[in-house]
Amino acid sequence: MKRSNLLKLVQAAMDEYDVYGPVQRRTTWVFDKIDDPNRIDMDYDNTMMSLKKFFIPSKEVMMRFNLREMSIDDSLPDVKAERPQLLVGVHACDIHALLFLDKVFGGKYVDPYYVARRENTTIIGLNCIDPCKYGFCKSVNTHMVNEGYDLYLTPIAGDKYYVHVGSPKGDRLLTIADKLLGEATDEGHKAFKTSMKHKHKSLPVGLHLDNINETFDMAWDDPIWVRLGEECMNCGSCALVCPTCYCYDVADELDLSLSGADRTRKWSTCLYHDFALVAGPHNFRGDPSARLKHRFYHKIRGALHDHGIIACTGCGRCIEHCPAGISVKDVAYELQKRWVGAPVVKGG
Amino acid sequence: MVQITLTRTNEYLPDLAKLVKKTKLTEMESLFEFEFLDNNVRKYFTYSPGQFVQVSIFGIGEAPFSVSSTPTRPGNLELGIRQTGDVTDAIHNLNVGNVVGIRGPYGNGFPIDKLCGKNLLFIAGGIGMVPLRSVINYVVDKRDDYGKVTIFYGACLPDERVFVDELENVWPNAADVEMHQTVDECHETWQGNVGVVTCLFDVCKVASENTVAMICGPPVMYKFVVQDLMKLGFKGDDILLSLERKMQCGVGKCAHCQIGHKLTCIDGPVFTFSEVQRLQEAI
Amino acid sequence: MGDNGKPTVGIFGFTGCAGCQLNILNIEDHLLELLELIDITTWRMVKSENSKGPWDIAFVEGSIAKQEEVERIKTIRENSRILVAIGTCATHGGLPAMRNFQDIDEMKRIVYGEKNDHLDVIPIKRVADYVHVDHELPGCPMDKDEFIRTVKALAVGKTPNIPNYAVCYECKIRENACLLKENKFCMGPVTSAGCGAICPTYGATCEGCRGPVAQVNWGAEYKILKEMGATDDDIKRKFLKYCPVVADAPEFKELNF
Amino acid sequence: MATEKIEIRHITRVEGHGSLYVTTKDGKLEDVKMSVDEGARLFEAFLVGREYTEVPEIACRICAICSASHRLVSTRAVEKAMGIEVDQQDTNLRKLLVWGEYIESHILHALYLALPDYIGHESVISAAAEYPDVVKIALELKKLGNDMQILTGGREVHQVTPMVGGFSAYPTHQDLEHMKERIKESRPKLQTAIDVWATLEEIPFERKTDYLCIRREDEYALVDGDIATLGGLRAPVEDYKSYIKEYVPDYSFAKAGTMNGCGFFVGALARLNINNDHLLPFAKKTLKQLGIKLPSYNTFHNNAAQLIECAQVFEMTEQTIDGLLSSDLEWHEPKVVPRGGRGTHIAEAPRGSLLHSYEFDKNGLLKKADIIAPTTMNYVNMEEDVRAFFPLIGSKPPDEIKLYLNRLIRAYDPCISCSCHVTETSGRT
Ligand SMILES: Cc1cc2nc3c(=O)[nH]c(=O)nc-3n(C[C@H](O)[C@H](O)[C@H](O)COP(=O)(O)OP(=O)(O)OC[C@H]3O[C@@H](n4cnc5c(N)ncnc54)[C@H](O)[C@@H]3O)c2cc1C
Ligand code: SF4
Ligand code: SF4
Ligand code: SF4
Repeated sequence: MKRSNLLKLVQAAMDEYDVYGPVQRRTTWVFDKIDDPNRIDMDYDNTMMSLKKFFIPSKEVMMRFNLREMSIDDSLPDVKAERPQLLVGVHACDIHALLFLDKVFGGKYVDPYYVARRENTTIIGLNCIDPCKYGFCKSVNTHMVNEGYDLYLTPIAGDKYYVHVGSPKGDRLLTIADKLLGEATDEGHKAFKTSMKHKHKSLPVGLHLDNINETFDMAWDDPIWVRLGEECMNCGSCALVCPTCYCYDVADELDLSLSGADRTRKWSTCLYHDFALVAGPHNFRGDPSARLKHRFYHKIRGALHDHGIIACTGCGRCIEHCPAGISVKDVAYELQKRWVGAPVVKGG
Repeated sequence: MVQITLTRTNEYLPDLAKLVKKTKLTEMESLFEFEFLDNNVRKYFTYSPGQFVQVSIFGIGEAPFSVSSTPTRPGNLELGIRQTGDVTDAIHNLNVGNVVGIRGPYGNGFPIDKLCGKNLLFIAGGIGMVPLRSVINYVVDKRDDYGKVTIFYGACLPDERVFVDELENVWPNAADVEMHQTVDECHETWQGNVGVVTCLFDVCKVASENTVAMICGPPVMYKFVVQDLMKLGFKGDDILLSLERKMQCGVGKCAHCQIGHKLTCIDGPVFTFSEVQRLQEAI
Repeated sequence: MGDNGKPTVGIFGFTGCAGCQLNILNIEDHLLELLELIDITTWRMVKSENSKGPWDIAFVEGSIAKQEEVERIKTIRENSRILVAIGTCATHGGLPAMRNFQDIDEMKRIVYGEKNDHLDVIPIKRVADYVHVDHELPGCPMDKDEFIRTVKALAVGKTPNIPNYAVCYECKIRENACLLKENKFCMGPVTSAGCGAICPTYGATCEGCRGPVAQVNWGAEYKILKEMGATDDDIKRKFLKYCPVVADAPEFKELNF
Repeated sequence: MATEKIEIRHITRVEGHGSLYVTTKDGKLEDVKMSVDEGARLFEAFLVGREYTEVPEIACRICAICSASHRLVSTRAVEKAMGIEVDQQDTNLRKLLVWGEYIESHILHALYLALPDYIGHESVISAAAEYPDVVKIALELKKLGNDMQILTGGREVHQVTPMVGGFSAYPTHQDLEHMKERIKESRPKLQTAIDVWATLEEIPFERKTDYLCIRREDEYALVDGDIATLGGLRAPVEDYKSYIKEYVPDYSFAKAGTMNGCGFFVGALARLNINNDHLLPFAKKTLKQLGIKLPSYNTFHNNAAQLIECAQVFEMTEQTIDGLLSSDLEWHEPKVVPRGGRGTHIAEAPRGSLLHSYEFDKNGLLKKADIIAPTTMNYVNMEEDVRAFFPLIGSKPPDEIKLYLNRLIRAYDPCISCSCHVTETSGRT
């Protein structure tokens, strides 16, 4: 498919979907609502906020209480009735993040709001054939995707995309695209292989995952946590921009008439003072550096235990947006070096 | 135990329940008895000892509370609640007939079936008795299924003890139950033991053989109790701890109750000491 | 409670710019609803007939900057069930407390000449330095939504939910490009949120008007600003700007300017 | 009859804390003292040593009600000292900001604070029950003014976007168009408020005094111009010291301004008296409807003048937005480099002329500040007015005397928080 045709596809899809895509904002990019396809910047490096905002909004009303009648009005039907959303230009790492969130919000108890939004969303993925500034996807095996997209675009020579179809939703989208997309030619197949070769050569590798759990088991008392504790301000930026951090707070907010109330949830982060604070008061993680450490342990050791994969997709957002310049990649690398020997660094 | 669970489309939506009875336990704690409004819920709502429910006061918030009644006595849900913050204040201000929201039960609870045939040692501190009361009464009701029962209970002051009637009159008189109490501070009306709960190990010799210990109390208590139990020869798997953490969702999503890689609400609140031993920051 | 069953409220101005009181008036959309909820019995800026208390809730704006105000705040405290300090002047002393670092007598002389005995001027302090304060709504000016939420919470006996995490939370959620990355001296990471990160959202650096966040780590922010080329003087000015009282905090003293 | 004292401790429904003490002997006026009881904050003392970029941000905290004006005047004074030019687009945005403040502040004063007296209420709160419609309109108009300040300044009180050299963020074309629509739609509401005012009973009181404001020959000057008086003075703002003198009364925290040894009036009525030749049609019509003959020497007309100015600002806003819609409104970093120097600016805050004058060292740190707020300028005039007004009401019962004196002071729309701490200092001590 020609690049210019993608814009036409987006234009056509706008009748049916709320379309979101990467657009530039000052020194960063954001996934923003698209009313003019020309605003989409498919060459973006990385967005500041990940896609989680489309599935667990930073603040959402879960239900409303009527205090006069003592009744509950669930917001789930409203969520289900939202216009379908189409996300354009989603990098592989972010698709992996969604696959991880699927595990968290599924399981024994399903989070119906998340699932409803997930079902209501169509994703056009975008294969990165050149590395972004802070990412390290290849180190954590998230540079390739087998599932989680509806269409997947690989940029190939001649300002074109090589398109994979990943689901019936993707097929459905193609009916809108109709004449915008041709059957891949031999030349196209060849160009695809060239792009992929280029990709594998250009993406660097800096960690190895095989021993990451042992490393973290051993590193609990490592002096690095004291050092990071001094640098980290517990501002939470890392967790907020992280595509797999999902902690939230729940609170009831009364109407001014005091006759009704919303139960809302909003993002929180385990870095905040009150996160593990209970009535009493007793704080289970009262020490700021303990909270920073917890974030690392939960994401790496904990997620591996619970879901078999680490909760880091190598997107590099927390590295880019940490005001103190703390890098999860460097921390993991340093610990590996100290506890199990230096990982072999391959590639570009 | 077979549980018929109610199917819900939205796990977060509470069921309505009304307060039917309120009994003062101490200055700070009361026992609240709730009855679900919906017939179906009333019929199918079951739980096992050690599980908890999430109680909503609409407009104020939601908080987790262990169930204090026992499923062996079908009827209403009893919760023993200490007044310490917004939700608990509001619960204490409820009048009989007022409606709240309740969802659950959540958490693993005590592995009550696996404990059949064992001797049981209960160690509770303060309102840690709330979840243990559920197990104790369960065992008392199914007395033949379990071995010897020993109960250690510690509170700061005599009048800070909860369920005094059961402590003084019911459990000591049940078959093959040994009951010991202590208070932290000496008090003129108190003739019994004085000292923290671990001092009861000197008063009553417990054998670790074929015995499982169940512990619930304030955060500081666990470490010392476990040390003493280990000295007595208890194995990690035979020590069960009911832990408390901050909770918002109760169903493993909000991540507040995370201890290392475990979620208190799903993997717990009851853990064996073996599990906890390998978990940093747990006790 | 007043005769009508509504909580009685007094709104008081001490030394300040009246911005927090004005922000109550600025709640145009909900002012009438708010008046349904509470009974404002004292508010000199808006009313001519003012009660002498008691009040269920007293909202106090401004810092304590003269001896006469010390007595007045004590009287208000004695006559109020709940006392809420509104705005940074009341919660942290505010900008004008910067003058505490200078010699007041000398300053009075320069400003008003030798004949300055009639001037009642004492070091500027926050309300909590003199009386017990139940809740604090910081911000220069106080955030009006936070005020509404507080009134609602207090009306039902709930604890007002005042954030004690960093401004970066709100800044990130609004998806602003980080100003520190543009080499601008933003105080977001060490400042309490609650303002909706309004300054960074409009491209202006956070100046720390809501006061330090819980367990503030100034050392780390110091290092960041230093690396960006700020001098010790720049940083000190910045850290002490809206909340000069923090100069007394041990975390601040550790910085050893 | 012996000596009697009338004390109005705490003039209500004004910003800040002030009191009025009147002494009479045998029913005759002996002495009048206005005292400002606000705690002194000594802004200029701690402004010294601050960076030029943050001076306007700190200075606007002198007063919340006129924060936009303080911000603008302070910024312009800094820019003049640094030799920074600001383009037409940014100048226009600043105008919108200040005009938003005009609408908000005038409505607040005329309808929330002054009107209750005319309709027999102690406050707008108590009036709300009897006149819900008027109060609703007042709320909506005030919100309009606030939203205009938010549009350009980011916040209604203590704006965040204005920077030395420009802005840190710009509104979009859409937002501006939307604002223009709202102004248009709000005209009938303002008209209703004016209609209500036209029915009120006037207080007859006249006293000849001089009036001061800024003036330009091309428009109704509010943000930039020369010093002008009704008496015919024209002078560049830099020369203010030759005309405006200040002294500190020994019973007050504030300084008091005089011109030629007498009090003078600043505020809406002064501007109307001096600049009425630039009124646009809506304001002209309003002036006629309210039946005010210019020049007017009746202080109580100041409230009516505020409503006339609202009408004027409505129309000026529409014109200015039209101008802005053709500029790009792209964000650009203000280009500023510090240098030493002096800068003085005077603009019209809603309640009168406001002056900031600074001197900076070569690193752009403030060396010296002089700030004169409107209420400082009006101070002496207020006391003189009380003297002249008292004989007209002296025979009334004490409560009524107090009420009338309160109303007279209130007519000035005094901003007492501004008036004090606004003093001159030099050098760090
Ligand atoms: C599994 C479990 C069982 C519990 N059983 C009981 C019981 O049987 N009886 C009893 O009195 N208390 C029990 N607690 C503690 C009880 O949940 C807290 O006392 C209660 O949450 C305090 O809420 P609050 O709104 O009154 O306090 P606030 O301090 O106002 O708390 C606000 C919110 O923070 C969270 N929170 C605060 N403290 C705790 C805490 N200790 N644990 C979990 N979340 C907290 C809640 O979400 C609460 O709504 C239990 C806690 C857990 C985790
Ligand atoms: S972004 Fe950096 S400073 Fe902020 S909490 Fe995360 S690691 Fe700490
Ligand atoms: S701009 Fe300031 S508040 Fe926003 S993320 Fe950066 S440091 Fe934090
Ligand atoms: S961003 Fe900072 S300076 Fe601005 S309002 Fe918020 S706390 Fe105050």
